[in-house]
Amino acid sequence: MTRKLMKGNDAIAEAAIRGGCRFFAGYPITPQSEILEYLSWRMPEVGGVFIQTESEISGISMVYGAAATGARAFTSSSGPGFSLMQEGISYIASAELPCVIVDVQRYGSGLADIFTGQGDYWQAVKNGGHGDYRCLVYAPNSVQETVDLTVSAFDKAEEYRNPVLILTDASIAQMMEPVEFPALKDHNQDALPWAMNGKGDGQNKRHTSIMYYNLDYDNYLKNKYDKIIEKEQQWEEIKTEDAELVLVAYGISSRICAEVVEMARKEGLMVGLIRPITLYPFPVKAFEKLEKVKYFASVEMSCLSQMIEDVVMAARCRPTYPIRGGMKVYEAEEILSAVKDIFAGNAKEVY
Amino acid sequence: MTRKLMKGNDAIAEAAIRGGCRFFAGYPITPQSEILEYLSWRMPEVGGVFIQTESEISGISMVYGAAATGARAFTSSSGPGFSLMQEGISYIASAELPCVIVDVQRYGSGLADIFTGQGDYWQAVKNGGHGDYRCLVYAPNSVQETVDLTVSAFDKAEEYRNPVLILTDASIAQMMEPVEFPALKDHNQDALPWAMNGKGDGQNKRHTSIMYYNLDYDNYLKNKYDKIIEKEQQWEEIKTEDAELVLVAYGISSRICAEVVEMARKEGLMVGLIRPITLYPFPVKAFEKLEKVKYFASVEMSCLSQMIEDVVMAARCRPTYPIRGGMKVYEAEEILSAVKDIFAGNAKEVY
Amino acid sequence: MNLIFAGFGGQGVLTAGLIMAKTGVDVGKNVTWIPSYGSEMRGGTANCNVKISDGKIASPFVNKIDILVVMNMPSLVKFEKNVVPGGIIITNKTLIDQYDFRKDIQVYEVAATGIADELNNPKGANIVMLGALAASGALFNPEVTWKGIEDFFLEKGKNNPKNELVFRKGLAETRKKQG
Amino acid sequence: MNLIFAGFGGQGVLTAGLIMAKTGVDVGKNVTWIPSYGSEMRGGTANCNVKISDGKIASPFVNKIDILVVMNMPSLVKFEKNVVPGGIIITNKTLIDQYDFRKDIQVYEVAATGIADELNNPKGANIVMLGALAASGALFNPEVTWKGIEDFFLEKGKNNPKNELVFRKGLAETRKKQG
Amino acid sequence: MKKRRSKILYVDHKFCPGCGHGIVNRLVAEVLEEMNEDKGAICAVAVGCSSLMPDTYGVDIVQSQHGRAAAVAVGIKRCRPDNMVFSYQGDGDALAIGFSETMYAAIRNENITVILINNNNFGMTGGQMSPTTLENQRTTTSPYGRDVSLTGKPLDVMKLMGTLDVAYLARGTLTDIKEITKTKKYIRKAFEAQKNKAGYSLVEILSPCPTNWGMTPLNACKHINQVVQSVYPLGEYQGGGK
Amino acid sequence: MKKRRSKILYVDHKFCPGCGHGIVNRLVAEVLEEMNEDKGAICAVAVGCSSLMPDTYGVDIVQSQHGRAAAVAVGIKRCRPDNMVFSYQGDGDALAIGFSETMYAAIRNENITVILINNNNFGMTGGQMSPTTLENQRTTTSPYGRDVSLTGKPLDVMKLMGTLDVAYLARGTLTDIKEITKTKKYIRKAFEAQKNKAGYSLVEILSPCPTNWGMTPLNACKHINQVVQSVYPLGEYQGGGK
Amino acid sequence: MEKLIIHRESCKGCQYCIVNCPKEALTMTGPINIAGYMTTEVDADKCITCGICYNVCPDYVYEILEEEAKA
Amino acid sequence: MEKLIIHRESCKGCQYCIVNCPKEALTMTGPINIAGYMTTEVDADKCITCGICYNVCPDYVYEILEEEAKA
Ligand SMILES: Cc1ncc(C[n+]2csc(CCOP(=O)(O)OP(=O)(O)O)c2C)c(N)n1
Ligand SMILES: Cc1ncc(C[n+]2csc(CCOP(=O)(O)OP(=O)(O)O)c2C)c(N)n1
Ligand code: SF4
Ligand code: SF4
Ligand code: SF4
Ligand code: SF4
Ligand code: SF4
Ligand code: SF4
Ligand SMILES: [Mg+2]
Ligand SMILES: [Mg+2]
Repeated sequence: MTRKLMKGNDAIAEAAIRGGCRFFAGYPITPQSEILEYLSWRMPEVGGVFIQTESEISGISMVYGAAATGARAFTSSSGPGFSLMQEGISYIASAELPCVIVDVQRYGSGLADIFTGQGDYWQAVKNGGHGDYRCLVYAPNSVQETVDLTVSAFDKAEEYRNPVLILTDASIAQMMEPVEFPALKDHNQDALPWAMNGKGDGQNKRHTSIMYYNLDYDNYLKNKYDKIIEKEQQWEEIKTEDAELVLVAYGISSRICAEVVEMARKEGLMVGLIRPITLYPFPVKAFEKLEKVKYFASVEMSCLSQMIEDVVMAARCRPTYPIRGGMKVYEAEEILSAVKDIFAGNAKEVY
Repeated sequence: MTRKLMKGNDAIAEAAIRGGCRFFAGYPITPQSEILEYLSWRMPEVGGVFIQTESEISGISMVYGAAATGARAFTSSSGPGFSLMQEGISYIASAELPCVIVDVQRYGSGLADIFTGQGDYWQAVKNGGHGDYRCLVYAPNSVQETVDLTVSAFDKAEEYRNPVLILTDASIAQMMEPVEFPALKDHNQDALPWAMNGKGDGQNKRHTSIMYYNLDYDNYLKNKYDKIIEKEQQWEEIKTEDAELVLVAYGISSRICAEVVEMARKEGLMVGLIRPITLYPFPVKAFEKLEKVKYFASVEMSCLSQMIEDVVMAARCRPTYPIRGGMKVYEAEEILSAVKDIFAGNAKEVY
Repeated sequence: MNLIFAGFGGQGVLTAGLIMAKTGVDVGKNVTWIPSYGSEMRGGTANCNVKISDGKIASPFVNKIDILVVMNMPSLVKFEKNVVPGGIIITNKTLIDQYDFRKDIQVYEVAATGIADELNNPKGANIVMLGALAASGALFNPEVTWKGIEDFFLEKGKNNPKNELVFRKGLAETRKKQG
Repeated sequence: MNLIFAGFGGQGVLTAGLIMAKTGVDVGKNVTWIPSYGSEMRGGTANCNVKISDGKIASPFVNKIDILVVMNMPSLVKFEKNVVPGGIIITNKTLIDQYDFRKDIQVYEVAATGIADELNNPKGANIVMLGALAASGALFNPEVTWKGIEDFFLEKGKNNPKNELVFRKGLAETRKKQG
Repeated sequence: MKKRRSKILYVDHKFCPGCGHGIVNRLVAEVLEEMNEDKGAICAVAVGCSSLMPDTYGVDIVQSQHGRAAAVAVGIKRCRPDNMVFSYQGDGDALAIGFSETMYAAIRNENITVILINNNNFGMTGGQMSPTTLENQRTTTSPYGRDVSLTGKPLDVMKLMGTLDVAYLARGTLTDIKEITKTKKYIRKAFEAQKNKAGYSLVEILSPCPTNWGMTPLNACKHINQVVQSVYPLGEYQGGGK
Repeated sequence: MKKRRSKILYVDHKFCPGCGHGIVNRLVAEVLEEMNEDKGAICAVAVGCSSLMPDTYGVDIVQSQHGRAAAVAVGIKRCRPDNMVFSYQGDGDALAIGFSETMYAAIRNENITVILINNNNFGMTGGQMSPTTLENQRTTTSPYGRDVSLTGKPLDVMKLMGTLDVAYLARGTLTDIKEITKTKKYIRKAFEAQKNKAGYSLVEILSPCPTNWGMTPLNACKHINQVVQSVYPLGEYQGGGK
Repeated sequence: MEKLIIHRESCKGCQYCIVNCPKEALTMTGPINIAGYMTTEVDADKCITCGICYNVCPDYVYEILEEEAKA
Repeated sequence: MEKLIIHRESCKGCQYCIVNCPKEALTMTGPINIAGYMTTEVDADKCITCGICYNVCPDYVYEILEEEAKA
């Protein structure tokens, strides 16, 4: 198979097609518009449906409808548009329907700016919508992983009948790397027992909050997500075996941190890296064997730090330091110097 | 002053008026529609503006515009509508404008049901909108406190130039208790230096994400919220001095827990209660002096538990047990029996 | 004092509870009133929980009922078991005729719907019930109770002289039975 | 090998970087390409970071530049300081005339804009730069470089014979100067 | 004329006495059965009193978010082009919060059918003002009567959509057997438009809401005939043909 | 005729060469100054190329969420009834995501002025299809030309709003001095309607977007004259008077 | 044989059938049902099984068993 | 005295002024500005200070110092 140099966004779009997705409805927003632009010609090519909707709300609503028919349905946005979808996501989750949603994070709140950021962590991981639900959240850190996780996202969404989010960032989405794609997969909506196609000669089907029909709703939901927590944690670890300080970072930050680990090791500092690949469920298992680690640091492109709370809990309240990025991509040297401050006991802030 | 028997929702509406609010724009949804119904006659009476908007999005947008002029602006909703406002809240926060937003929680995700619930905790406390911002979040547990916190919300919103949320629930909002109101307050928008009224003979004003103009944005924001964390924590504590197990609960749950504490004490169980009044900032200070407490339990009407993570961190990872409510309001006896399980070492789940 | 007022949707049980709660406030008590609030907006049964106390009230929800004011059969079936031993039930005899009440509670039966219809005040059945409640002496005496009712409707601008009629009748009928 | 391609918006620096990245893939290297992405969508300067390596590439961002391909003055000023000692700069002499370069780096100057205009291929200035880059021998040899360019445009269906002209000219002019 | 309850109406509904929803439920069910489309029908139901339907209405049914039923229906139809797909919505749902989704399905002339129950208020939430509330009508949020100088004039969706290229538009009511019969014909034509792949069809139905109008069912019908119809004239507005 | 740059235009803007936004910025500035309303003016600016304005346009200005500028303007106006309040929006902002907010400000006949720059695409995000994109027009999301059978016909806001009771509606363009002069007159009339508390006014301006149309500025103007105008006819649509 | 069945348990007493019956065959004189509503009664002699009551009833109370009698 | 000032640093070379000038007084012959755009030049003899160039320029390049010359 030949490797093709491709942008993260284009790779997401192609991977969705390969993963059997034949329905996209969404609205342009930088830095994810290439997903729409790509699918605007690619979907018709494979006989799928591409709709540029009048808004993100309409997009997530169409995805809801499409998902009800068993189609592998897909939409994407960035922060502001992702916010507008939260009600819809809550509905889809409550109706136990599968779908895949990409949030290409940009920096800041409100209008925000289009450069890379990681400030939508809570919105994705602590459900930005109302009520009790969770979404499986993938955080790729390369274009190839973006492809692999996108394909997996459609499978997992269907397996758990739950929305799956891909929380990426402007850097991973705009950068190009060589990638390989799996073969084109066809998807048979009619093989799914819950997929709507009219009642035919049987009982009619209903898609609404399962709360209305599931008498043991509370426990059912708890068990469902406990299973996901048990089975779906994914992470990468770099030099954690003998580390005294473990950095925790995902997405673009994790690539810079990988560089930091190398630099630190060269200077004799025992630094390692845990890179969550799933943000929900957070890979707490990765932390279980790290009994001897003294310090943790959460490295996020967020000025207020969000993931750090999950790190603190996973680290069972050992000292955990925020290393914040913000208006620009931080350089490895900056992080290294923050690391040295921690070793030297000079880091001011700790959880 | 005479005490008036009043519904939580009506009390919120009247308290807003007393607190100087003269602008409401919002959309009906059970169990908060009484707020609109009350203000539909009360606002005109005091010369204020009441707009029933075509949607929650329009409502929060009008609030944004009104806030820009220095008006004390207000909207309210319940879960699904609150989800739709997240983008707008993120904008208002990023532009550093004050406003007050009430979320009367109902139970469940998606369409949800109209009985009481506490599943919007994360959405309120871990910002359901995109990007880095926080909202001061009040959680009243009586109609009188609803009044007091509503009035305070308008003051604090203006003080910090930040949205303030009142996270209440269907029970506190639908129940009646006697209340007293403070005197009617007038509010002078023109006294606020940032309030828009046309540029006049000076420099024009801009309200947009402060990121664009604040060169030290990241630190500025960090400091702003650190100050709120330092100054604004509020809580109530009941019999915590000698407690071995401390329940943590807010809103309607906290009232039931207060009963549980009494029942437990009668049986000789050393149980106490911390009731967060502010959910953001979470009252970690309340936990600082509780060095001797062995167990904590987070009591929430949420089947997946949300606040518990804040409790775990505040308790520095001491054993913390979820006590979940769900499709119905739990009875004091049920909680008491869960408490006994914890003491007996029979509680299955622990953080 | 923990009360539940229960009945069909249109029978005015929420109002009856509210009037007693207001009366409680008027006499300087702490009070909570909370409606039952389910997913079905229309039809079905309705009820409210009322607590009236000298001390601070923790939970507004009533689990152990001191006084149950009940206007239809389904509600009686639902709530009777939660009445404390020695507690009180006021029932609407028009709709709850033959019923085998628990022996450890005190029951006051009044033909509320019938009396209200008779006196041409069909919406006043709940007031008849309050007459019976007053007669029982379990909460407020008749004067206080009536003043509460009167004030409630005056405040609403809905003064209906027939209310006193049905109240007095409820009171009298119940007293008569007590003998 | 860490490269930055920088210049004005319309000068094709993103494409030049992309072609080299693609060529890197073709010869079996690991590659990353990432555009600079700021808040100003229009006008201003543009650049991309390219890494080409045999090993795994961690961060796609280039801090220490091995090769800087720069087509206007502001970009040169911005990036020169980040070039490693012994590193290479390819500049567009048409727009960057007198400049006092650092002494510890190797500079190849080519009048890219001028040559492209001259040869009636005004959009080809970036290809001239790639000719100069090939001449420097710092990345790919001329054959590989040209094949990369040719394949890139063939794939896009935008085959322009003038591209070879400007490429060869850029190559030749640069070699000439090296003497 | 033998008549028995459609199988789609498999459980008693929970609408109030005299509510028009019950009649429209039946009309749609009968049209689907008569067209032999009941087995393939899929409904995107709104939030409003219509959200009582998933418990009682026997076709495949998706509970949409408030206001988004038309967009949900579009998502369904695009994936199931051969099934009859319709949304069933109230005036608040379709014309207040869902205005954009409603209009855009029409703008794109999506091949779906919209059944719009216009009862001039938000029924489900207790009778608040809706975009179609009449001038001076009292509701729980217009306690002194709707002041159109502040809240806008009653919204006429026929007028607005009449400017678009859609397949079929009609407005009916339910106030007596004659009107019910006409309304059923409109609904039939709307579904036929969809079957013929002619594009978007919408039937608006002026529907009594005795509960929130504070009227008996019979008076509610009188009110429609005497007042509501003059603001919202009945008839076919597009695609009526002969 | 002495002419010098309005003080409102206090810094050079960042629009592309030949972009109509620059001209409209000036027209609005001049109208406000000529009416002596510049000191009290407040603008709710959209997300789109217009969001470059807060850096360069010297009136009080609020950066609205994408699509919500009209609602933001309403919030402002209701609290500052004596100030001139306007929204400044692109076609995508006002007619795609913001369709509902745009229409509802008109439905309520809110006393604001809407300046709508229609360049037939989403300019800011790189030239995607918008609701006003012409049939067969190529954009980055309609690479083979807009297929109206799937995406709907180009949206004509004059037609839609023409069915409502609003104070003033007009459509102008910028393709030469004559049209610019007319457009300025429309803008003036719109603000005058607001000043007279007559209610809602909207001026739509067909505006060249050379960058995303892939044309020189002069060709972009020709394209408007030869093609765009035939789909979106110019003139006053409501409240024109004599 | 019966020509019309009244499923009284579904009736909500709205009286639409009463006013629409062309033969005045219906009256509000049936027993009160479990939901507490007054219900209807048919005068079978007057009824022509025209089906109008079926068609106007919001609660699907009527079932018509015969073809319409020709007038 | 000058009658028209060209603020060339703001010009983006769109040529609207060129085609709209009624007197063909403008040409695209000014120096290239710092942003890299071609700019315009006025033939003061032809110019009647009608202000049209001012009115069509999207970038506020022109300043007119005199009243329009009567034709
Ligand atoms: C996002 C959101 N906002 C508000 C509501 C509350 N709500 C439920 S139904 C409804 C209005 C129903 O009115 P209409 O659509 O006219 O239907 P009807 O009940 O009158 O048939 C409202 C406002 C909601 N469920 N979700
Ligand atoms: C909620 C949300 N969705 C999408 C975007 C991305 N976005 C920014 S501007 C824009 C469209 C701009 O088009 P238009 O309104 O026509 O203005 P123009 O740039 O063409 O002047 C879009 C889709 C956003 N900022 N926010
Ligand atoms: S509230 Fe109105 S619309 Fe809703 S069920 Fe009752 S009568 Fe029908
Ligand atoms: S993209 Fe188009 S609308 Fe935006 S500034 Fe450039 S020319 Fe103007
Ligand atoms: S079938 Fe016709 S005649 Fe018989 S009861 Fe019904 S409406 Fe009357
Ligand atoms: S129409 Fe139906 S519900 Fe109404 S009274 Fe007649 S039988 Fe009963
Ligand atoms: S003022 Fe008039 S005549 Fe003079 S250059 Fe400008 S357009 Fe031409
Ligand atoms: S119109 Fe203005 S920007 Fe365009 S060429 Fe003339 S002076 Fe330059
Ligand atoms: Mg309605
Ligand atoms: Mg546009």
